[in-house]
Amino acid sequence: MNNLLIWPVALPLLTALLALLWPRRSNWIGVAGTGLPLLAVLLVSWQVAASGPLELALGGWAPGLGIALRADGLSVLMLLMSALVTMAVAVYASVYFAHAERRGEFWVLWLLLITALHALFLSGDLFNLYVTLELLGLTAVVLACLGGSRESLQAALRYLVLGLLGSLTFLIGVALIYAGYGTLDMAALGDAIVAGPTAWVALSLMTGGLLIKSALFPLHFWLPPAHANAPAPVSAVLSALVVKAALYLILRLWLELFDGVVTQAAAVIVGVLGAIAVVWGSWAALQAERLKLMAAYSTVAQLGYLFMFMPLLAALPEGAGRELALGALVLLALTHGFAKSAFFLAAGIIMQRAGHDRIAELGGTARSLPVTAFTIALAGVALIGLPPSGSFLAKWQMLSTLFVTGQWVWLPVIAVGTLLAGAYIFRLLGHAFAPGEGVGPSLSVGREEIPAVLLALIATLLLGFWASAVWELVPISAYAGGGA
Amino acid sequence: MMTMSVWLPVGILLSSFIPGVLIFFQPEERHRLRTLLNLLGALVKLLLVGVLIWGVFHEQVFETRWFLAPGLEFVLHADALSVLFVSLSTLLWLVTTIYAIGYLEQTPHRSRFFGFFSLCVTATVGLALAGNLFTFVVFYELLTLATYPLIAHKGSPEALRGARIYLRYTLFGGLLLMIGAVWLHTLTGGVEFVQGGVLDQFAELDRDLLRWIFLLLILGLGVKAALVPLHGWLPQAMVAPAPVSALLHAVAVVKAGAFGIVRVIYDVYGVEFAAELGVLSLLGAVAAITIIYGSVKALSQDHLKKRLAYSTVSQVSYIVLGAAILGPLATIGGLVHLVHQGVMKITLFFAAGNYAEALGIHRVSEMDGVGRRMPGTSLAFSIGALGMIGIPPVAGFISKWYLGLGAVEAGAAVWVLPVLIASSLLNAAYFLPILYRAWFKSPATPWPADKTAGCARELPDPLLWPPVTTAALALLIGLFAAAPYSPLEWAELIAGREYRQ
Amino acid sequence: MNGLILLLPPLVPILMALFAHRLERRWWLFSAALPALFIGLLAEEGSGITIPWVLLGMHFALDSTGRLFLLFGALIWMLAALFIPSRDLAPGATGYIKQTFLLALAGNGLLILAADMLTFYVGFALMGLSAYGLVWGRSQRARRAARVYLVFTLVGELALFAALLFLMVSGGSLLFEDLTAEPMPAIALALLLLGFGIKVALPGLHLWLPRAYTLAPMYGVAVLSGPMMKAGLLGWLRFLPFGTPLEPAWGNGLLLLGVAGVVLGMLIGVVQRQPRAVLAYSSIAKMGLFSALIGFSLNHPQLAGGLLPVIVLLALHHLLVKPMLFMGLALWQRNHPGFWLLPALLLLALSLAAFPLTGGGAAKSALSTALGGQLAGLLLLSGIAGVALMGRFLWLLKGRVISVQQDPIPAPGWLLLLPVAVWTPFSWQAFIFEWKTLLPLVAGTALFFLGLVCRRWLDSLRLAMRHKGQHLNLGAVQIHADMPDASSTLRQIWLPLKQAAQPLRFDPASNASLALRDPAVWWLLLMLALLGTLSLSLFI
Amino acid sequence: MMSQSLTMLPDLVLAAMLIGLAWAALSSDDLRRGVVLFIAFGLLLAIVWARLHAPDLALAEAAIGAGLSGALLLVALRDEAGGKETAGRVSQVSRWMVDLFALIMACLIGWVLWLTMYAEPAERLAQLANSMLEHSGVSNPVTAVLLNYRAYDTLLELVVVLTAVLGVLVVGRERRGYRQAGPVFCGLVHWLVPLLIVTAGYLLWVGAHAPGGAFQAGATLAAAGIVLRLAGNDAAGLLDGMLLRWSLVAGIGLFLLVGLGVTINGGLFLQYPEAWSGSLILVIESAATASIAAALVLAYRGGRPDGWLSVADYDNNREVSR
Amino acid sequence: MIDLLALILVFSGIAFFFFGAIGLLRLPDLHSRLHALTKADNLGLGLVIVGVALLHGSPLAALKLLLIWLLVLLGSAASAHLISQYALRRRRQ
Amino acid sequence: MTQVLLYALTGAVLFMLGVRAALLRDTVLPRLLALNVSGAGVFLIFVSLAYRGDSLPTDPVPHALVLTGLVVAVSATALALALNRRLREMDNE
Repeated sequence: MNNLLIWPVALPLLTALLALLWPRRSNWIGVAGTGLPLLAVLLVSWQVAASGPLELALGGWAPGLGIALRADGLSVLMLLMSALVTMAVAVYASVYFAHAERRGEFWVLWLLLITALHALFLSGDLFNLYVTLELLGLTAVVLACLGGSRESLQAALRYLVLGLLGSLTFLIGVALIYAGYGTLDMAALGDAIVAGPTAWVALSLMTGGLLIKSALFPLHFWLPPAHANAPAPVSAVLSALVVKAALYLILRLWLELFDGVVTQAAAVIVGVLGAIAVVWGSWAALQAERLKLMAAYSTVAQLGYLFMFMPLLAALPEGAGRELALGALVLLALTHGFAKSAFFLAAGIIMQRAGHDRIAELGGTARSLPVTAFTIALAGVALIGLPPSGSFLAKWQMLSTLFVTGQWVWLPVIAVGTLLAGAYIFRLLGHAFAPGEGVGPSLSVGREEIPAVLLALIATLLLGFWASAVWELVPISAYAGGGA
Repeated sequence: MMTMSVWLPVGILLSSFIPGVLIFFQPEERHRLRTLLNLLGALVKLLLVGVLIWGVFHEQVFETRWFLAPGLEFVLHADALSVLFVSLSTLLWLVTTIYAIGYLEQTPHRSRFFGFFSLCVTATVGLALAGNLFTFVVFYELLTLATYPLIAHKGSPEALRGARIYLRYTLFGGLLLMIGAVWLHTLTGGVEFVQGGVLDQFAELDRDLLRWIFLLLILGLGVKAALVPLHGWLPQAMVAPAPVSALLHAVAVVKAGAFGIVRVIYDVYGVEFAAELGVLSLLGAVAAITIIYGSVKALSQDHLKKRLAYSTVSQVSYIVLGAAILGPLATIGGLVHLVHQGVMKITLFFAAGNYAEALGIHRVSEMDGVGRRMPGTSLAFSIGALGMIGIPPVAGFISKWYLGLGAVEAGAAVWVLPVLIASSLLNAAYFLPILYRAWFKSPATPWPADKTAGCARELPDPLLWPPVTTAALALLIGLFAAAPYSPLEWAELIAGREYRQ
Repeated sequence: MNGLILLLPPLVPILMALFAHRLERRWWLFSAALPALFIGLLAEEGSGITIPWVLLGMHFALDSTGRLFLLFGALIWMLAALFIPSRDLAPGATGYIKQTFLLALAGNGLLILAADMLTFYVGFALMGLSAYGLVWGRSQRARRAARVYLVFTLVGELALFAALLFLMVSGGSLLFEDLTAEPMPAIALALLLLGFGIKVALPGLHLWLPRAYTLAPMYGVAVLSGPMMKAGLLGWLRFLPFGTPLEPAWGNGLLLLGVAGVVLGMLIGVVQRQPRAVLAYSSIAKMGLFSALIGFSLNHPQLAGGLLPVIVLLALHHLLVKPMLFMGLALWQRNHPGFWLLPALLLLALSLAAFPLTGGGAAKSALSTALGGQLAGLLLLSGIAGVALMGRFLWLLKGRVISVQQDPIPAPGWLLLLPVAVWTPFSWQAFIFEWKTLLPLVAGTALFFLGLVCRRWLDSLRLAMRHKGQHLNLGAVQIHADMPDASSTLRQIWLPLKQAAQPLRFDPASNASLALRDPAVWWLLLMLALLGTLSLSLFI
Repeated sequence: MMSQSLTMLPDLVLAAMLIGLAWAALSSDDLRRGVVLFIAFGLLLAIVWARLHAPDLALAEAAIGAGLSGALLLVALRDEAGGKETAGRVSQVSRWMVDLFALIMACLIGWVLWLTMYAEPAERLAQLANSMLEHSGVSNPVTAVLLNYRAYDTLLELVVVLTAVLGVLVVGRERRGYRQAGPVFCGLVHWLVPLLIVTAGYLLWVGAHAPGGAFQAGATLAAAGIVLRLAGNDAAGLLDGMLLRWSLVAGIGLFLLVGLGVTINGGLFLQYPEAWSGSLILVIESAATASIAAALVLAYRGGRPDGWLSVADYDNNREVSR
Repeated sequence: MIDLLALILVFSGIAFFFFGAIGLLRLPDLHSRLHALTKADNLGLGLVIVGVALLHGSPLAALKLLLIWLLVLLGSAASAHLISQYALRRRRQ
Repeated sequence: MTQVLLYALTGAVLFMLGVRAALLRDTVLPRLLALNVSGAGVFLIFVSLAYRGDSLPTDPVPHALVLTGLVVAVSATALALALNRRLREMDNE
């Protein structure tokens, strides 16, 4: 029964191989290969929700010597997000790439990306995390350069190099951890790690590496070009999932492994960077002239929010208050994941129909592509943090935590960020609603529009109304530092 | 019975939400189906609200709870105050829908329009039924979202500009409201709307803190209620189509702000506690300034809808003023004005829309002699205008009467009465010339765009009857103010419950 | 059942007003007042009805005062209806004479029958505002007069409204019968004086009157000078606390104002060159007398019981005679007045001037009896004023204006009402002759002839008042309009303020300010400000 | 004391040389020089691995770290020659900042290392790994770790390789091949390639109990391919079409299938039955060797070979055949 | 004894390497450098290998070492050939 | 044990050297070199962790980790080089 945990990883991997072998059938294999892990993830989630965290000691070796896969609330939520988003994007991509030359490779890489994501979310071993991180980075890079344009290649290369730097930095942290504590198993580490130079240096190194990957403010510069120039389905998962993977790791490290090591000052530093990212990213998004670039900058800003949680979390003692904040953080990340992927998919539709994505020339879009415009609006709602989206709840709880911890400083940042987000989203909508010749004669609902709108609906409605599940799941932790 | 009490609030929400969503996906040509959906939704809602009124009157509890997040519950709860607002919006929604169907005939994007229209009403009803501050904030923001496309509906640069300004204000306001709400929420661990307020039970809370929160909440709500430094969006938003303006000014947006202020004062802070904090006098002063300022501004507007918009700025603050004066009578005045202003203002906007639609008249200076040409519309307009001035027996008089009584009772007559009187005079000063032009002047030149020439009647039915109906309503609820189930009686009921403690 | 009848006088005209565009014959308007007449004649006194669910609860009752007002008012209304020119009744006529006439009638009936303050107020407002359409005329000046009238009326309404608020809060009830239970708040008293003072044209608040009376159509002036003006008086009678002792300042103030009104009306009236203007100032003078009497009664509760009925009767007399004079003037001014008209007018004038053997004379003697010898000087003054003004009026009849009136004016109706007007309501006392009543007459006549002799000098006086190019014409109606530069001074302060308050361009075409450009309104505002500070200081 | 410092001497020299070479390779403005120095650095590193009792690593480093990377970098130099070199200028301040940062971080890491290795060394997994060796099916502890204890890592690592190769394939067309080599080189190749293949097989086989294993074997095989290509064989000994695909997939596929297959009996993922583990590992390793070799050669070839058809090509073929 | 011999062999091999390296650095042109290098390498390596084989003592190991030497010989010969050919071609162009 | 520490420290130095160069250089190839040097530094640390003196068997786990890391690094390098090549081609077109 425990082998359940391997399926979210094994299934996409298997199907990836199949897709590699039968490129002609890759469309079908790709969609199926995305759907099957979704089922597995659902099963896992159900199990976790019903009976607590799951653990799979691979090869039957005790964790430590061997590698353990673990699923707890946090990873299940991440898995759910990734499985759902990839499912929707896969359906979309089966239309988007219907006639692309390299769709065979796309599907293989796509499935490998899913493998990497799921492996990362399930991994319970620090070094294995490094491997999954690398795998994720490489698949993402390759997918990002599928577009084939010069910009996309350049961006992908930069992404790759920085990703390598990031994972190396992570790896040296892992080395120090192994040096200090003699194990790589995260559960064991969660118990073992105590505050001290080893923990501090290792944590800062690992965090530094992950911050590059998650594009926190001064390290964000690779993100906008990479996300903006990739093909739409790829941009969607890059913005929605890939950066979140690094964030997920940071959360794991900070809150569960290095709980008690993290100092308030460090958290504040990260928070400040997050705050700058919020303001700067939103501002840049407001200035952006292209739709996808705007979305990419918006990702920078949204990630900033997530990092602003750090000082709050650090200031809270373990317990309900912290779980509340953590749940809010996760909810915000989830909402952003769904919303941003929907946004990118919609942008892709517009780009395919119009041949460009210059915001100023989008007049008439709302008329010719009503569903897509609707998707953008819904996703925008979630990005701004308006109800009934999940991000509204998350921001509410964030503010609440802010008041509880007395960290008023962040208040103006949230306010400014929200307003700026409103500004850029509605600037876009304003252009879309404006009269114009539109982007094409099509008035019908395309098959690729449905996944986009579904994603947006998940972000705005599902996560808004069933957000309590997040708070139910988050305290289920497989690691000592968690809600034990 | 138990289930009905849970499902009724949800049903009221859904009765406009579902048609709204369905309409979105209707092709533009399916005119009949859309109309059917619209009217069906409105009628079902009316029916449900009828049941609700009956139930609340007999002190039944209607409540729906949905757990959203730790400490956050989505609560729909019907108390007398909700019922007042719900019934207003439901009734006027029906009328406005009919009007909009007539008004938007042969224009593009009707599906989108009616979709958002229904969502707008859903949000408003949700606001009315919100059972705690959190739910209120949710619907408050939703309302912003649902109205934005309506204001921008025409897609012209002015419309987009108006919508942008609207958003700028309301998002900012929503944010402030949210910050205040979260703060309060954090301090008290959940703010349910309870008649008489909840905050006086938290004796240990810092008074200054509560004052700041009050300021935040009022700033947030004041944007929609168009209190004076925050009113800038309202005159800009008049570029929207007439049914939207009607909805905006009479039912949805502006009212949402005013309703929120009432909620905060009565059901969150508790009016006595708020008075103890000393925040009410400040609010009253702001309301007074707004009343005068709006009227003075309205004087100099030649654009009819702009004049009406400034008039709204002024009139809505009556509600705030009523809420800010301690005492049941002022409360009654403010609350009843919530309804009265809605009915009267919607009449005015319908009429303004009719003038623009039939004759292309947008300015006051073009209205010479229009009364003879469009007697029904003009009569409705006149009744609305007279009501705004406070001429008995139109509804506005009742509001002013109770406001004045409340002011005298609370010993605030020194500043409230001059404000009321000055405002009435100013109202007269900007409304009566319109009536004068309409009725007593003869048309000098041909009207800018005369579409009704050669028509058998002055206007098609869906355009003519809504203003006439609402005008009649304005007259009737004023004339039969003391009758059972009248808005006044509800307001008295509410005030009675608020001050029971 | 009995009480329900009381609803007819207001209801019937309102219902007719709804269908007024169909009523093309003036008999309809004529018959609109029939219910009032009917109630006034036949209804049982003391009958009443309460309708709790209308407005805030409406109470109707018929007392003797009300019955008289209703009855005689109805007569005037009916007669005035006959004076409406038929072109104003035609379907496409400009203005809304029929509707406003009917609504004003309804309001009048409503306020007379009201048993509570709110109902009274509603009727008062309905009547006052509707009358705008009656004052409104075709000339520019008439429209302006109508505007000024409207502003004053609105101010009056609002003052009354505010007064009601205070009364409601202090007394807890709006019924007239509960009124005397508590001492009236000073501010309410001040507001009542102001509110009704505008209607009865207290000096300072009378500015709307001369214009309206000289420029409005005749039927309008008729009802305005008769039933409507007396409604203000009725308001005082109903509202003011005659039974309870009060600060003497109130009564004295009102008394002084009234005296001022008499003097002012007389002095300005006699130098007018239009008969209508003379009649207007005569009204001011007459109402000054009433005001003074009310003030006196306020200060003398013990006399009030006897005095008030007399005041009512006097008022009724004036209610009848003044409209009759106006309408007679209209008859006189048409193309071919009958030979009988001059004596008829003379008779009316004599009655108004309280000549013995007329209703006026009888009333005055009844008054002096009720006063018990007090205020003899005032009575004398009033008598002199009456005689002087009536003399001037009759004198001015010689230069008659030829109007373009083509309608057959219902002279028979007028004639029919003439005796009623001259001798009612004192017909049984009218023929008692007392010499002392002749004293004012003699003095008045003397004054009148003095005026005739000195009229050149009066003319030069008028010229002397001319300065700075402004027609500060003592004799002209405008005299009050251009009060010495106060308005322009005010305006100079106000304009920058206004501009500061309005960053937007002021659109001159919009004609937004109702009558703000009218100096009379500025005068009113000044008065209001004074009164406001006064009442505020009292209130605080 | 003396002897200790004497035994330290070679280590000191090695360390100094490592740092010196790295510094020289990184600070050189001439790319070719940098690459060559880097290869030298890699070889030196291999010696260090040997010095640190890590023969598996030494082999791998020599084959992969220095050998393959070096070959890749050297080939890349060819591309670099034509490109525009846009060396951006880094301001002096930021240079100092970076230097300072690097110094501080190096000190911190060094401090921690000193603490953990010298001041308070921790008990790590060595004991456990070695004690479990008998259950792992192999006697080379490194192989045991790689293919049994942490086989999952290795599986994913293979996936990484596959991904990288796919990336290389996606990005562009293959690099031009070389001219047919002269007789001397051809003669060498004739000897060398079979030898390399045999060596690879040996390394694979020996991996179970001695240094060696799939990676080393794969790298050796790949080296054979590279040699072939240098000699003018464009395909570098690789198969075409479906077979190439199969060979890329084989390693991972077999690994995965074995991993999943053992769960049928109720075992955990990758939990080999103890009796079978040796042979299973060998099977997996063989397949992995093939895959690794194919992947590495493909990476060296640097692009999509002609035989690697895209889906569009298939579509076109189908259309043509109709 | 054998150890001593082996050591001598190894050290002389190292000396060859050393001189080869000096030659590589000091000699003027490519061909002479190649000459110095290959000679030094092959011989040096051979000596070292013989020494090591003696040290190790087992014939199997000696065989392996011999194989290595042969391979290196082969490789260096071929590569020296290739390099010089390349250089010649360059010069001709 | 000092010897191990020496190598570990060398690894740290190498790592930071690589990072420094990666940050300062802005063309792809030098950066890749720098990253590879960094990686070598990390591996050196790992391997020195594994070494437990001549008497005890080494810790195989870090060895395996380094082996994995090595392959990953090569893969990434190959990919980066391929991308770089494609970019160069585009430059030349």
